[in-house]
Amino acid sequence: MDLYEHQGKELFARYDIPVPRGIVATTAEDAARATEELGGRSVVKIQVQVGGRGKGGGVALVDSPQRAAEEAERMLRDGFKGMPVTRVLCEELLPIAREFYTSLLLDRSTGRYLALMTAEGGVDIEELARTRPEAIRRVQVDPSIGMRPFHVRELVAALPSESRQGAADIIGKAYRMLLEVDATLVEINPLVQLEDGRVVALDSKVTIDDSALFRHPDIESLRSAFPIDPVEARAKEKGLQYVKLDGDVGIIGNGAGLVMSTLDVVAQAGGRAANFLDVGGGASADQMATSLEVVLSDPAVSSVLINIFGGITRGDLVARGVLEALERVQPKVPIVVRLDGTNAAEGRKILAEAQHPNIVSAATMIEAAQLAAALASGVAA
Amino acid sequence: MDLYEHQGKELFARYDIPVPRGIVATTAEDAARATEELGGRSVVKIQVQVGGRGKGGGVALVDSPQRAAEEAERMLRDGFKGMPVTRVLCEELLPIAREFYTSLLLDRSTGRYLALMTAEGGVDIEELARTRPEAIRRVQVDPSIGMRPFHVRELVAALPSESRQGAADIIGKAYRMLLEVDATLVEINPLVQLEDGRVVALDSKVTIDDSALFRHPDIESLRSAFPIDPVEARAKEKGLQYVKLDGDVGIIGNGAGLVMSTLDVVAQAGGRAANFLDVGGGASADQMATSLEVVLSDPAVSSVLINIFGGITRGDLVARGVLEALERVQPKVPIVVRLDGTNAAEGRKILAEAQHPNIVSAATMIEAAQLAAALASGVAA
Amino acid sequence: MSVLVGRDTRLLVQGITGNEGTFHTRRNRDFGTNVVAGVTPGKGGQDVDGIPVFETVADAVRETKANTSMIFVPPRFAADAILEAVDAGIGVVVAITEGIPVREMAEVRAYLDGRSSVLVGPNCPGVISPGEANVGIIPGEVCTPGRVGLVSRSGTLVYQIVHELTRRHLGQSTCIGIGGDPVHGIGFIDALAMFSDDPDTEIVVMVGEIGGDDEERAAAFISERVGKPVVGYIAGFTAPPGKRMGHAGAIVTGSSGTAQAKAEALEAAGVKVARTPTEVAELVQVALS
Amino acid sequence: MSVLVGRDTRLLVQGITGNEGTFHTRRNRDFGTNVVAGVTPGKGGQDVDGIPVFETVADAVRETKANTSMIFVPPRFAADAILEAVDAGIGVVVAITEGIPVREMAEVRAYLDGRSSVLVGPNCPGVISPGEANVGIIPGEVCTPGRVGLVSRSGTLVYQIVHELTRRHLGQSTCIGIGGDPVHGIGFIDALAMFSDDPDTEIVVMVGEIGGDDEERAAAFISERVGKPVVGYIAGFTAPPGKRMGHAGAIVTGSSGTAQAKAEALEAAGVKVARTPTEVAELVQVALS
Repeated sequence: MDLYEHQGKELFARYDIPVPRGIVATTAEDAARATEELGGRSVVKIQVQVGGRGKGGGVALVDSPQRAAEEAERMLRDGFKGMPVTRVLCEELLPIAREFYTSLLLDRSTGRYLALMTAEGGVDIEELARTRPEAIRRVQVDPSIGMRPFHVRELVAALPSESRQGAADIIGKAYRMLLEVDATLVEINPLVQLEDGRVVALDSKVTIDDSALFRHPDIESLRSAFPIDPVEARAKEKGLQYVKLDGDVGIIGNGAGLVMSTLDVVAQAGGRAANFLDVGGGASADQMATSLEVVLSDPAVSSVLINIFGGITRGDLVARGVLEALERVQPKVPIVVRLDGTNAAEGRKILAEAQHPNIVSAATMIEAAQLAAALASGVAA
Repeated sequence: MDLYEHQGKELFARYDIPVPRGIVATTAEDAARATEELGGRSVVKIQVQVGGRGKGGGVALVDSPQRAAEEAERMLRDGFKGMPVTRVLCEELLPIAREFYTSLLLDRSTGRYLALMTAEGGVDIEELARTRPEAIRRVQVDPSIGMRPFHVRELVAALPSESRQGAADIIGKAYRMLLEVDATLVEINPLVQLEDGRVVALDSKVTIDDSALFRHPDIESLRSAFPIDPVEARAKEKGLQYVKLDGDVGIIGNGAGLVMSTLDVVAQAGGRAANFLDVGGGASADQMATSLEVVLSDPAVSSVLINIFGGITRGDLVARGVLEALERVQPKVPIVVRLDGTNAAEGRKILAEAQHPNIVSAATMIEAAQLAAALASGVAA
Repeated sequence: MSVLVGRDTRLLVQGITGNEGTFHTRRNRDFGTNVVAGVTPGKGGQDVDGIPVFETVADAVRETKANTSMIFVPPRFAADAILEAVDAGIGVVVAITEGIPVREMAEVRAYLDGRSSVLVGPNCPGVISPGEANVGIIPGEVCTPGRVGLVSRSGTLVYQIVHELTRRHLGQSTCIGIGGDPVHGIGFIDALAMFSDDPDTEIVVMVGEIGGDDEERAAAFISERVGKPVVGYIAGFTAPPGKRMGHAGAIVTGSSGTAQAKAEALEAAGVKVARTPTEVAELVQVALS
Repeated sequence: MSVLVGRDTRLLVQGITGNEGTFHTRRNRDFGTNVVAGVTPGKGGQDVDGIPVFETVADAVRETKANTSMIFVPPRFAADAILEAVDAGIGVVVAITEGIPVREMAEVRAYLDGRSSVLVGPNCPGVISPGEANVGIIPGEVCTPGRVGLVSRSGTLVYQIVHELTRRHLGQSTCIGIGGDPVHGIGFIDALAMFSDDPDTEIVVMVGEIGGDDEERAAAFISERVGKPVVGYIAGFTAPPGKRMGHAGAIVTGSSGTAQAKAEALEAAGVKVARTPTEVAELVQVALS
């Protein structure tokens, strides 16, 4: 779960990491009022979960509440890179002496935490890592000993000596926050030193581990601020892994790998998947039924492909779930079903006996993909 | 640093480990008043840092304030196993259903923490470990992961199922306390389950790591409650490692091993050491002078042996310190000096040139020990 | 022959009394796996179909000499269960549980460093050596003994691809699901090394997916160290960047972790990369003929 | 030949700018040790007698290829310094500092598990290979090259016994002070194993003291694994129970940890145990003649 900049900074503030004074605005009037409160000048920043705001018109320095209102109005109206924008952050303007970059993240290849620091601020860190890796200090932190003073010293040695104390202080706090809120990424870009010497987090990028949200209801609730597709919201509520895509073949499968593979095979058959939906391991009839409802609630869907290879998931329960769903929703589109694995024979038997007009059985995954793609494009309809 | 029972229990209470209600008394009258306050009955316990109180008359159940006063009077008057007793602990009497034993300690042979639990309470654990080791559950805790729920489950599986929850709760808290107060031992013997089901620490034995006392001034200050030899107190104040012994040859050396060896060699030469004193590594002239003052302040000392093999410690500084001390104190006893190692030649030269009447030089450690032993017994005087 | 699990496996099931735990314990035993014990705290002394249930793993190991553990406990207790198994000296720990917080897995992984226990998973389908032992949820009936070693991040792709192999009479020595979580136990490289050393594995199938760089690092390992033919498959060519595709670890971040890059890295290492699960079996058939 | 430190040692000194650090760095260098770098946080860029001082160990290793570290930093920062050295890949870490809290040393020791770095100390006099390198505070002038390996918990007893050996022309291959703290790096067993494998060590002197059971465990190791003669010495026969004799680890607890018990365990393992430091040298002389 990726947090907005202002949400990340609210966490920073809880951990005493210095951030600029800021006020969130959801209307142009609020932005003007916020700027007034910040002394008549501010920086207005679009709150989105994609990068490149600086170059893309997502950040504006304004010298009057009136200008703040104009910029906020534009941002809220136009969105950003195709994403809707529901809020902006107005922050005080600070006199910056130097800009740096720092981040803490979980490094999947080692299973350790990785801390990065460079004296070059506001950079594209991936780009810098490619072109001048020696400019970045990288320190691995073993979770068994945690972030120690020596790790911090190694990191801040990348900075001018007068900036080290302030940066060290922030790294220590950011690591504690990373652990306590179960973050997998805490990035501060830029980390700045002000003219008065203070070191401040000017931006925030925080990612929280979804698997740990159960112990952070306060963070989980921040999600309510996200603009979200209503179909995705429904799937989420039911505990289904659903991602909306652009095509017209609705996809349901069990297991992330099989579903991804199904999307690929449908594409090879000339179709375009309308979604990714993983019913998960040990799917019940009810989950299967809900999945079908979720997929069918997308008006773009012209055919559905259910591809199940049962391990924990049992074919008989899948078949019952499909039939249950067909009673609840009256589908207008064909549903191609391919069942294999645990209790698949029972499942196939249940479906065959039901003789539902919308159900088309397929023997193999490739055949199923071809059928579903063809049915969506009307060829086999 | 070993804490008294009541001091350990005060730490327990800070960590929410249940203990009986108790009041410390330093006079018979206080003990009576405390027992009054505890409902007219109590258990009166000698506060000493040696074991075997139960069998040795150090614990008395009393059914009236009058009896409490009598027992306290006896305890404070007679001492315990030759130790002076300055305080007793009066505690409420609790209805005990079962007795167990548990401890957490730093296991030096592995460098890990070791947790012990047995369903047999009030036992001599060393004795039980010898005779029926299978009655004790031993769980090693790696500091890199700390005390985990599974460790606790393994420990409490030693107990009847109805006692497990209460014991598990105490173990978790005791481990946190062990780490936070830098204890090397937390022993609860017995750990009891009351008739109402509650699990309570009926006794406490807590040892704090001396090297970590710098971060626990509150615990360090508990030392003021200890009866202590005034000479030891003086040495401690000067940062010297001093242990009072029974003999008449004062010993000063550098390095614990060399001093222990010197005690042994003096004993082999027929002498009896009056003390152990390690001036430590890198001893300065001032430390050396103080050491001599400390050793000479013991009236039993009839000769002094200074045995220095310099590594960090420099022979010239040692010699200067000896001469300085001789100016400050006017010793009536001979001082045998043996110097080797770093700057030993310079040191020997300084001493030779001083021609002080009390100083006797020795070429080897054995010769020095023989001389000092003989001088103490008057043979060579 | 086989790797990780086989005829010597003495299986302990942590979380044996839960629904899924009991269901798959029975299936594994019916397959022929030697299931010797279960553990569920608070239920020590009970049994599941005659399999004794213990209070702790240490007790179970002491009493039954279990050497392998399968973990079905709920996510918030699962990291503790893994540590318990490692501490009790279990050699192979197979964690099926999905949704363990990654911070806890980072701690587990650090603890495994320098210890001899091998962790498979979490969030994995387990390990099966057809004809010998099945530890996990891979449906045994789709497998057949043989000489193809298979390692996969995805569970259902194991089933799918094994199914395609078996249909073509290409039996398997061992199939390993390493799991789809960002921080996990053994990876492609460990599995490839085991298959390389296994005299009865003739060819290896490696099934990857988007996210991370496990496949890229495996490719480097293959070109340096693996003397046997390897067939690859990567799921997620059509996955859009920035979207987590079911598995916690399956996400294209910026320009890294794409299926395309992984396939190219494998091909550069001499691996034949299939475009569908069916093609995997076809390529294996070609390589062995 | 030698163990732990020798001609290949490239020494880094952590805490080089402190009084003791500077003093012993000079002495070690004067002895012939190749001192390549120092580290003192906040003083990176300075030098001590031409030895460059770095901000961090990682920097120093990168620039100077240091492979051994000697630690002189104050106790409350010393555990961090050891971890820093280990993390930077230093092979031999010699911690002289006395008074490191034992909880921190327990963490350090757990971190060392499974890693290749070797820790000597803390609260130790260091390691000297006469004629090759001196890392620590053992006065080099009392040593002479030869074939006696020495390992001791006590520092000053190293000096004393080496002095007795040298007087009798019994040179030393390497002398190791393992330190007097309850939780420390290498112990008697590790040192005995190294000396066993060192072709130029002919006999081993092992110097113990009261407290713990390191000597008893070493005795078991000697009877099982050490093919060379061993001469022992234990300090503290006259130490009363319950009193800490200077070293944090030197205490007789109840009936365990006595000098008597240790001497008996060693004698039972075939070790000749001397009663005075002088007798140690005499026994070595007898054993070698």
